[in-house]
Amino acid sequence: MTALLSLRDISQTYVSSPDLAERIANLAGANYRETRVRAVNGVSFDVAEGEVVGLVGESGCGKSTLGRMVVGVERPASGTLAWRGTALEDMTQAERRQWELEVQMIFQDPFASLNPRMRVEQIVGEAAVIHGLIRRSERRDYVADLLNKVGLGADVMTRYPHQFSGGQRQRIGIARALALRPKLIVCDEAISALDVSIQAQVLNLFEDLRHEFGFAYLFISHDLGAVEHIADRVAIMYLGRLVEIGTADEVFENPRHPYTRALLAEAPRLDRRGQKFTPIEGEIPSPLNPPPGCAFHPRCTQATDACRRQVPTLRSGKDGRLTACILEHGEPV
Amino acid sequence: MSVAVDTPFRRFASDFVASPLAVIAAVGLVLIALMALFAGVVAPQNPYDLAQIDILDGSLEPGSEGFTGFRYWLGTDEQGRDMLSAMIYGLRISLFVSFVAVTSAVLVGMALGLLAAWRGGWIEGVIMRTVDIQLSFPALLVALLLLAALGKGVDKVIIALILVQWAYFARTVRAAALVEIKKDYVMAARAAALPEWRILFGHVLPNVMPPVLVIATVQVANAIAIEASLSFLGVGVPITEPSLGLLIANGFDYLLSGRYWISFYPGVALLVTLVCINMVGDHVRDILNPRMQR
Amino acid sequence: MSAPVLSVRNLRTEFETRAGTVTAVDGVSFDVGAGEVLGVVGESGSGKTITGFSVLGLVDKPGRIAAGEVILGGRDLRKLSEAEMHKLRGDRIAMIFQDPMMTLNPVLRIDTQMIETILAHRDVSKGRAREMAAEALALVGIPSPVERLRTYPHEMSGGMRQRVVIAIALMLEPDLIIADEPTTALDVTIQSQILSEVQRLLAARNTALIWITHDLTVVAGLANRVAVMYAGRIVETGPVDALLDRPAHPYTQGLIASIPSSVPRGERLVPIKGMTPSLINLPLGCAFAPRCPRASETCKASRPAEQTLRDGRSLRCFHPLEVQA
Amino acid sequence: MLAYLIRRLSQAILVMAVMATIVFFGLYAVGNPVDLLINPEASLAEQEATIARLGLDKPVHIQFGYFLSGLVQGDLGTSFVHNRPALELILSRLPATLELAFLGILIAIVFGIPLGMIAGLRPNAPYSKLIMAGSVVGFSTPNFWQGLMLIMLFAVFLGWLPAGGRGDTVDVFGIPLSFLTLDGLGHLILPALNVAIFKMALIIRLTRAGTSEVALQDYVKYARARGLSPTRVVGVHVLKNILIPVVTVLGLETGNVIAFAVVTETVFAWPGIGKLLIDSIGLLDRPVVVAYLMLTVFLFVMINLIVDILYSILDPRVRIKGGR
Amino acid sequence: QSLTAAFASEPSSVDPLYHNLGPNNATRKHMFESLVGEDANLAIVPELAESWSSSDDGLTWTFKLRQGIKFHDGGDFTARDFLYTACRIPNVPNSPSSMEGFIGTAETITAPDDFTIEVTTAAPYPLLLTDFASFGVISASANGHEGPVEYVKGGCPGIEGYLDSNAYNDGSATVGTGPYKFVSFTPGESVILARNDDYWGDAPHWETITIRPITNDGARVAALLAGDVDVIEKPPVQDLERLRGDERVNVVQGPSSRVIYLHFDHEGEPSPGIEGTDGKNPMKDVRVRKAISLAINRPLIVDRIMGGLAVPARQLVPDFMRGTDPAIALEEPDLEEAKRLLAEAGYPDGFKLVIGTPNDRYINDAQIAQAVAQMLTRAGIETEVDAMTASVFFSRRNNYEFSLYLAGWGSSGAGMASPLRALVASQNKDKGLGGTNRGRYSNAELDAVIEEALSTVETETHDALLRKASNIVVDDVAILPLHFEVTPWALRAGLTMEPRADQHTVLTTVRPSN
Ligand SMILES: Nc1ncnc2c1ncn2[C@@H]1O[C@H](COP(=O)(O)OP(=O)(O)OP(=O)(O)O)[C@@H](O)[C@H]1O
Ligand SMILES: Nc1ncnc2c1ncn2[C@@H]1O[C@H](COP(=O)(O)OP(=O)(O)OP(=O)(O)O)[C@@H](O)[C@H]1O
Ligand SMILES: [Mg+2]
Ligand SMILES: [Mg+2]
Repeated sequence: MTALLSLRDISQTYVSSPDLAERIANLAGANYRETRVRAVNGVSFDVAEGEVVGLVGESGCGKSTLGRMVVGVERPASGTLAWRGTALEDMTQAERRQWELEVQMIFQDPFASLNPRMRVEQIVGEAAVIHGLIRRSERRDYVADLLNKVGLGADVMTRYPHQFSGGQRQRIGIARALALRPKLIVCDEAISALDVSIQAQVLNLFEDLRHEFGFAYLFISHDLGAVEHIADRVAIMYLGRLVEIGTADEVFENPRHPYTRALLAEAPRLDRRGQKFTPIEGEIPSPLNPPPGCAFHPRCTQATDACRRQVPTLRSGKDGRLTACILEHGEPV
Repeated sequence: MSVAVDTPFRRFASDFVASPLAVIAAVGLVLIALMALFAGVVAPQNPYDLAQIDILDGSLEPGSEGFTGFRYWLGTDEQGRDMLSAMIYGLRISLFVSFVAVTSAVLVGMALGLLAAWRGGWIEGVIMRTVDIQLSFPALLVALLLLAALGKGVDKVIIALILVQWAYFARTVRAAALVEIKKDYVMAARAAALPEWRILFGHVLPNVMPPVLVIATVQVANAIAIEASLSFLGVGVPITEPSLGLLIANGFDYLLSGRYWISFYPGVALLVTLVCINMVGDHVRDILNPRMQR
Repeated sequence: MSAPVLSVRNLRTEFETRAGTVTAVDGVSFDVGAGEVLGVVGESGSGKTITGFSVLGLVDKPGRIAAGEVILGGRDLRKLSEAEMHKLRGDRIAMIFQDPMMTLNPVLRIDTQMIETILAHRDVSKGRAREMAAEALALVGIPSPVERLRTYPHEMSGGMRQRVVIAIALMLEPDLIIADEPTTALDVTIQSQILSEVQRLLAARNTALIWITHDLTVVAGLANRVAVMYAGRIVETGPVDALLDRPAHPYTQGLIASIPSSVPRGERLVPIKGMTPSLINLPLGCAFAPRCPRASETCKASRPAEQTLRDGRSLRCFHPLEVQA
Repeated sequence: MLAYLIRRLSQAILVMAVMATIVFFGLYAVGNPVDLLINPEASLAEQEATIARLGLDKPVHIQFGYFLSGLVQGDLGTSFVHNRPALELILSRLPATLELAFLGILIAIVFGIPLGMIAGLRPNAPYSKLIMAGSVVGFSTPNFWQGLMLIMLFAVFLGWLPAGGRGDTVDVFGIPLSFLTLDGLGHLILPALNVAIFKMALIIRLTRAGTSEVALQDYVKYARARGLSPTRVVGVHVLKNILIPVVTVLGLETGNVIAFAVVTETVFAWPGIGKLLIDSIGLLDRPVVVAYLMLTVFLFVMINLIVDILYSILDPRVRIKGGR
Repeated sequence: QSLTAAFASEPSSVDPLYHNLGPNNATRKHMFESLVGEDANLAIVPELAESWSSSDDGLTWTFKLRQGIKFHDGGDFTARDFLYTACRIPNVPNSPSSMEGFIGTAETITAPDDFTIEVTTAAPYPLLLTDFASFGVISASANGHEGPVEYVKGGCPGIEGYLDSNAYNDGSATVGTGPYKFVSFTPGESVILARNDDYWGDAPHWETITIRPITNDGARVAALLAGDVDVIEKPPVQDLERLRGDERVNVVQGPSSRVIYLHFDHEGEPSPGIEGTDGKNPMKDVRVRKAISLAINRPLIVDRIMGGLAVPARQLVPDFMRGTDPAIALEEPDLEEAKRLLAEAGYPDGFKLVIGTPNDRYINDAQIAQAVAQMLTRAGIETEVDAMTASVFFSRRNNYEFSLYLAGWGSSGAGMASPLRALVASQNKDKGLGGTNRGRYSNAELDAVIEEALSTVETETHDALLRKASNIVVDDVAILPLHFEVTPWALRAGLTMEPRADQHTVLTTVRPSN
């Protein structure tokens, strides 16, 4: 079976080049340079139908950028993104449309992700009508049905977003995604802004929907607990690159990459009392000028000279585990 | 966070009525607008129909009776024109000029501002540079030069005001739209592959309207004031269609003469109108600013 | 345990709003001893922050502290004049705010903000104050503190800023620090960095700490005692192990059950049903009753009084879960 | 910074070019200055001679060509009316206007900011409402009306201050300034006040809005939580932050100050460039109008430059880079 | 003592020959004198010339100069200076409105001796004295010319270049013979003059005089009331009533030679702005013009619009000037007759008309036009007012864009001849006639009378011809005089001054009133 979504060597670079005035200034000896942010750098992985892939990483490491490319609001600068085996470039109009509709997104901020000037019915039903999934006259019932699925009564249809609590809003966002009958839902920090008890409700809802419709999720989060709970496979990102990917059991029980290990060691857990916190020193470097070699080496306690020189690639080790660490694989040849 | 069942409009309305002063101003404004709109019906005479006025009734004091038995409640000017009627018609012209100018400026500015925010690139560059240029130039001066070049006339004043004001709106709309466009609901709309025009006009536009409306109210007041100043400098509306501003400017010649009413009442009318507009605008701004809500 | 550094008794803070009176803090009592870390947990809007502000006497206009005592070192802070409170704030009690991006004044340099704090409370020279500031920065692990002093907040990362704020809090060696969700906006790795600094510094100084958060897992790792707040009231307090391992209040239990890591993978979480109530015109009885699986008619009719359990816990509930004493 | 300067300057040149062209042809379209300049009793032959003397008989594009070639050599033309180089004429009037504008702004700032802060810190107090009501009136009434009222009150009825004109001046580096003499200052006060009232109303409103917003910011509460005195909190933490919007708007408004000086100068017979402009427009003295414009654009750009620099000093988060 | 006066408009220069403009000429009169002067009623009086005579053929004029007059720089005034003045007049660099016309008729000007001047003209020219009264005499030495001067029409030999007005504005060449010496000129701000203690005539009263331009009417009055200035010109007529009642103020007023008139489009067909006549130009019909004249109630305009500060007019110059016919009486307004005449001319239902007027040039100009429009509308001619700023108005008028326009004419001492040749004589560039006849009126009979009058030096005959011409104008309703402005001045109480018919504010006449 071909994967639903497959990413091969996807990169995204944001370039801001100097404008005319700055170029003239350069002639006069100033130094305005092009800035390049490599937000995502050669990322490859697949998402199979019905699979939940968790994507974990620090702030600014490129998770959202990756998510935006997957849903198609941004084009990758290089690499191939294939949907149901067809690469983006080769898609026909219809296939492209299908991809656009079949991948939907749920956002972090439940306040900003709903148009404050639209009623729930329109928020949820608008796109389905426009794309001809339903007729305008069917919208009411269609939306009512969706709202029921996400655990809201149909009576909320005429309200505006501000009349809901955060958890309810997130459900509306989910209903909106469901309305296009997606196959893959990208959840970009979809539960981070919610209270614990509400988080649990929403997580449960994700699970339920997955069982009911067979969705696949790309579940972006920095909450390791939630990822561990919901994901089948987990991908760890660091400064634009994947550093480790594997099944949830593998990664959480037996992390290979030093970064993953540090993450897990430091995550507070309910069962760790009087924990002695010993942090990874330093902070994630700026993607504007990433360090040479392995991006993690400045914070890595085990870093060697090789780490400072060579960029490790994501490779599978003897036991088939995929990591990007020179310590794990030895220097590449 | 209350989950009361009400609409944004109802909330707005209830917030609005909480300030009695603003309500008074709003009511005053509505009355003024109605008076201006139905000037032909409300005003005792048509001061610009030369057949209706008589120079024999010139410069009468408020409350005096003309030789045809007509009573001039606010007196007459030297042409024998009923000041009350002149004021109402002047109000009409002032409001008409400012309203048409601001509405057009809003439309132009909004379209260009949205375009700039959405498209970016060189389109944004061109539009925003033009806005900068426009804004770095004082409104009054632009209007003054324009009118010197175009000559007098209500239509020309309107053109001058549009030219002077569109940039404010373009800038505001672009700034607001840039914020809105970054919000996730726009991303959601794009993820749902909605057509661009629909995102722009259905989603972004309604959300940039509130600041635009607030500025618009202030700009209406501003337009009235600019127009008055232009008339004072002698390049505003023609004397045959005097706005309130022109009435005041003309009447200033009479201030020291004891015939205060020729300038005084239009002045009061202008002041009341502008204060009402500004008060309503201020209050709306306060309500719409979530940070001002406690 | 020695005499508490801070003792709060029956604190009530209200906000007058157009919709009605919001009782954000409703009869809250707790103690914190020297060297003790009290974790205050609760959902959003449960009154954690306002409790902190009430202790500092920083409740602003539509709000007021309606009743209660805040006793610090034997003095009731509510009886002090505003001038006396100025002296106290930042000196005896320090507060760390939630959002490291918003806490420091963006247009003033770090040194300005640190030195003004010192000069407000200590009669020292400017030069000496600068030295003290640099020492404080070094203490929280900021490299090259003397240079860092000259930077503006925006030139620092979030974690760095939060450490500056912690340095300011520690600088004058207060008796009590109130930390209001200081790591919520930060990443796991930065969070653990900060938590480790805090742990290190507290151990050395014996300062009392109130750690406000909604994250039970952090409390588990850091606190000695926990207070669980719901709708402006403390529903359960107790030593951290007892409270987390054997929650007595159904709400505490609900919170714990909601945490994903508390349930084996693949099993459904057990969320608390319903939503946080509006604080306007709360029902007469237990505020949690509408969401509580164990609620009875009594719960709706009257408010449960505080009862003390044997293992150092106190509780407000008519139908507590079985607790092995 | 360099790129910023280049951007600003090229913008200025563009505006100057566009404005000069529009105004040149615009004034040409309005009419022939000779109709106004020449004595009506002059015969038709004399009228033609004058037209030829002033070079107005040539087709307009040729006149424009002359203008451009003069421009390249730094010559903005000679006033039809005054027979003086237009630029020189304007520069001789500029100090008066700048003096007026700056004193006006100064008054506006000195009174506006404290009043605005008072109103912002205690928005519901009666005196705050009074301040705001005053600012609405100051904001709403046309400038010329305010000027006339000032004259009526202070000059005519009270007789405290002169009604117009510029008093004694003292030359400082060859620039006549009037605020250095008592008489000069007396003459300056009313016009400056006239310029100031509107700005003051604006600043009050801005400051109030800024204050009530800044006062709610975390960092203000945090400053209080550190035990700083209220004077320090308000005088440093709040003030510095509200100055940012105030400076921004003032930057945008500097141009307007000079423009409103047109009105003020008319009302108070203040011998500044505004009066010169009005008179020149009335007489279609094209070289002066065009030169005035080019100079004011240049002036605005300079002032805005200063404001931008000020802004970046006040707000360290802003770096002079974009200038957009 | 010093005196401060506020002018309504500013001189563009203190160069007496640079710009033939009201404020310039008024300012000039303080510092520079003419060969002959004009008294307050514009009658010719001796000034630099003690006496003069003309030859019997009317072609030669001889002036005897007053002796012992000194320029401000101490130099003696002689005939040479007059010749130099005549030389410079056509050669003032960049002059926007030169004085050339005032010496244009002189063929030769010679100085037989230092105190005699002889002028010859090609044809007899009665207005020479008026022309010579219109410009001030400058000092040849102060202009950098030493030695004798020879006047040759079209270019004086031996004089290379002429100073431009800037040399006067900075004071270096501003050297006259008048009662006041130049001190400083700050454009937009002031002209300051100091008493000439060596003045040949009556010693002036004020030690220094400051002239300030205050263009805004209200501000000017306020400045007077506030005590900033001692004299203001052109106080707005609206305020006069109050000013008269104010004990701090003394108002003086005097008739002026300025007539406010309406001019018809005598040529355009169709004429702009006229509707309802099937393209005909009703203004060409004398009955229509007569009807318009009858419809306008001049006394009412004077009373209501001008606040009494005007004299209703039917002729083009006021009675106290040359060439008026006292027999021409003011006509009674008669609406019925006006309507009848209109009907007779074929417009029983009237027509639509636009009247053009400036709104910032003459006292209450736009208001007068509105009153006229009101009156015409009552007579059945539905009239609209198109008011505009002077710059636009004059351009449009000179393009013949109005079928009826309002304007004003300030006559020189020439009296009736002045408006006749400018306003109603057929346009004729070569003869210098009809320069301001923008109604394009053309009447051969009238032209003949005017030309004859203009070549008759003998006073009686000259005046008789003018009277005849005036009658033709009135009978044909060629142009419609409305009223003569009365010029008011307001002074600080305790001061008085002599009002002048040319409306010039000459401050030497200001004196304490007792
Ligand atoms: N449009 C853009 N232009 C320039 N740089 C960008 C843009 N979008 C993102 N970046 C940069 O790319 C990097 C990755 O950003 P991204 O938002 O994907 O991170 P993230 O992992 O989602 O972080 P967070 O957890 O904070 O949401 C960041 O350094 C960001 O500053
Ligand atoms: N100025 C105010 N006016 C009215 N109500 C207020 C005001 N400030 C706070 N409240 C109310 O007081 C209650 C407690 O607020 P508080 O900020 O203490 O909550 P919290 O527990 O800190 O929540 P969070 O986790 O979201 O920070 C909330 O319900 C809030 O709505
Ligand atoms: Mg993100
Ligand atoms: Mg909080």
